[in-house]
Amino acid sequence: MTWTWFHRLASPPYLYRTAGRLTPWFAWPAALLIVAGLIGGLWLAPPDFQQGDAYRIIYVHAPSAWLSLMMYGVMGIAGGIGLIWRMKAAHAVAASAAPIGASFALVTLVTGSLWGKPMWGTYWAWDPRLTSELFLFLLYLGYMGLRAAFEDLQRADRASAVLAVVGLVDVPIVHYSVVWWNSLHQGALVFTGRRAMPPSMLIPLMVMFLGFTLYSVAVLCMRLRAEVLNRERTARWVREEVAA
Amino acid sequence: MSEATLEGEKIHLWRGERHVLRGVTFRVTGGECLQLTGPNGSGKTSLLRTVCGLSYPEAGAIHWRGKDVRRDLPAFHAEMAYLGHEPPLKMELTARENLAYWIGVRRRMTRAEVDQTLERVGGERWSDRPVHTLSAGQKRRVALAGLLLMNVPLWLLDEPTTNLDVDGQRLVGTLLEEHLAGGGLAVTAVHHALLMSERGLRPLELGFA
Amino acid sequence: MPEVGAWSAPLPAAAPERAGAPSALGVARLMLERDLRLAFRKASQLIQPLAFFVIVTTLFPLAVTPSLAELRRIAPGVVWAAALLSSLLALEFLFRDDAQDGTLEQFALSGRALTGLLVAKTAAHWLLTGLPLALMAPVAGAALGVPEAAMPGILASVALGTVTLSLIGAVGAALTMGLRRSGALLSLLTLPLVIPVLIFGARATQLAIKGESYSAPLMLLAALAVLATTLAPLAATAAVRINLE
Amino acid sequence: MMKFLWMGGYYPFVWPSYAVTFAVIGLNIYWAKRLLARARRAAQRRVEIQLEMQEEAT
Repeated sequence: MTWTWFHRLASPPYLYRTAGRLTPWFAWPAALLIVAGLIGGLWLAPPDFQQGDAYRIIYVHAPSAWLSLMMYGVMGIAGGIGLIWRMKAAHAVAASAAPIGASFALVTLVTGSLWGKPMWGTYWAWDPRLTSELFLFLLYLGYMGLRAAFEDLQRADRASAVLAVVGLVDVPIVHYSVVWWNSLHQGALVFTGRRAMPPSMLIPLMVMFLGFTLYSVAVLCMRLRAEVLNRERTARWVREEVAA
Repeated sequence: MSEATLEGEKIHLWRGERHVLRGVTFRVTGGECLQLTGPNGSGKTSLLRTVCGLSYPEAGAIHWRGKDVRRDLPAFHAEMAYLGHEPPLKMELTARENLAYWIGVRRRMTRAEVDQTLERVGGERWSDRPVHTLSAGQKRRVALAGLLLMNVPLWLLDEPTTNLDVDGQRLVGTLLEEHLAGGGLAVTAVHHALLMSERGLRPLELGFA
Repeated sequence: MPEVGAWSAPLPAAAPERAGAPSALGVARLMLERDLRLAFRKASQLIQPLAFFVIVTTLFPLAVTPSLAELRRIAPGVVWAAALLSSLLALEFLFRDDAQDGTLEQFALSGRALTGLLVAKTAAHWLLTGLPLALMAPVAGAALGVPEAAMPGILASVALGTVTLSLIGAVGAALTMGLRRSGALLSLLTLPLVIPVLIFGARATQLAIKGESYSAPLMLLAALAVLATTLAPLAATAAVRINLE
Repeated sequence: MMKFLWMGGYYPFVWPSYAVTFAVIGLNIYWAKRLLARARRAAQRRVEIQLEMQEEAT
């Protein structure tokens, strides 16, 4: 196994150009998949026999929740790599991932409570998954707040990376403690979606998951390019890049 | 190779968008004092902080006794003393208590040793007063006592004479001379010339970044 | 004057415990003693978290109801939320003062393991806030109609829970030690991370009040404390080094 | 079509959910594009300033 790709990714101009070249390869399939998932989820999939058409919120709610988690993972792992190998490119990845993840954590909360209203009769019912999502959102806010509080970029990178790594260890603990807490206070307000889904419902969901994932990579690539450009303003390759 | 030498090799340091240290190279051996000169903002403090391992240079390395200090920072730290702009003292504690904790984590000291050192820096009368009641010059003298008590070969001093009267400045000069005469090394950042003999002094002028 | 002259002789290679150097345990004890002594010289900072805890817990009878039966029901939440906030209050100063006057830098450059020094400082923080809070919690509980039989449970759970709070809080304090107004940010960083402590701690308190066995949540609190003890000091060390850079 | 929009009576919950999600999807693209454009402009301005300084020097 060669590590050259790893070292090459650490080089800002290579990263900038690769991210630029990859963006359309993620963006267009993502657009197609999301449109297909929309048609499948809103039109082709039959209504749920318990929840009626309200369950269709899952096609945006669940992929958003997945993105918010995935982006946290990207942030934590990139932060860890940046701390251990002092790799600046990794910090740029972490910095780019945070706002994307935070925005989808917020989407998850909003769509979750919009789903909750018809199901539970209330917008907020301390469902364990939504509750942990709320803490995930707060962690994102803390991460971005910490990053913004430093004037020195290097210090911001490294300090927020420590927080991201600590969060990476803590998020599962928070989640399971919330689940445990919820099981004690029997509200019976858990989502009723633990039954096996029929393929007509499941396939659009899978398509949406894939579409959202590719989309997030595309947006990450775009943000990453901006981040790299801002960090490397004085470098010669940037001069050549913008002059061209 | 174990001779007491300190070498800096093409040290580059960036602070944000500023390229503060541009390939600084130096070498000091026992009995020598490297004097860093240059205008404000030329990187004297940055260089001292990089040498003692607080700042991480983008490129270049620091060698102590021929080995890269990054390979074993604790061992390097055990042999060096760094004094920054401000004396590192707790205001609520007395001079004696400050030394007991500050130096105490490094080595055990006898009471006589501490007394002797405090006397050396002219602090026998106020060593049991809380530091916040001391003048700036007296605080600086407590820091000098700490420097002596660390009993290490390498001194890194950032403006060691700040706030000191002429007597105090002479004291710093004498202490440095003795340190060098005993085979010690020093790197000092200075604005005003130190009151000491020129023997062993090696200037290093840092330019503007 | 210390005798000089033989500096060029090689020292025993990289031994942190050289001749004349105190042991690692001795260093930790020295650090603990220093922080305790400093705290007692600044008594107001010592009393503040405790006074805050008392005020917050007395707000509830005034705001909700003076009925002890009803207060007993919300007592676990009140005690734990108040303990969490009081513990946070003192955190801001855990590293800040030492960072500002340069003493932390000297400890980081002392050649001794910084992690050990930070653990000692965190232990001092727990002794100065966690332990007093644990002792005060049963008193506050009594004012909230908690039966006497529940007192050992409350004491044990708060004592154990605040260990984790101090350790995770130390990471947050180390991350924000160089920032000017960090109080709100520190809470935002720390609170989401310590949710499990709140959940298990409140559960133990609740079971104790009901007179049931609270050993399960207490075990979970202990597990959290063990995990935090092994991991948090490493993160705090990294954070301190970053902020000293 | 009306039946589709009606969503079995759940239209006040389903459509806002989709609206919020796709608004954020769009906003993320917009923000990223704006960020990149700004970064490029800032870099270009630097190049221009440098060129001017070179011209003045000669």
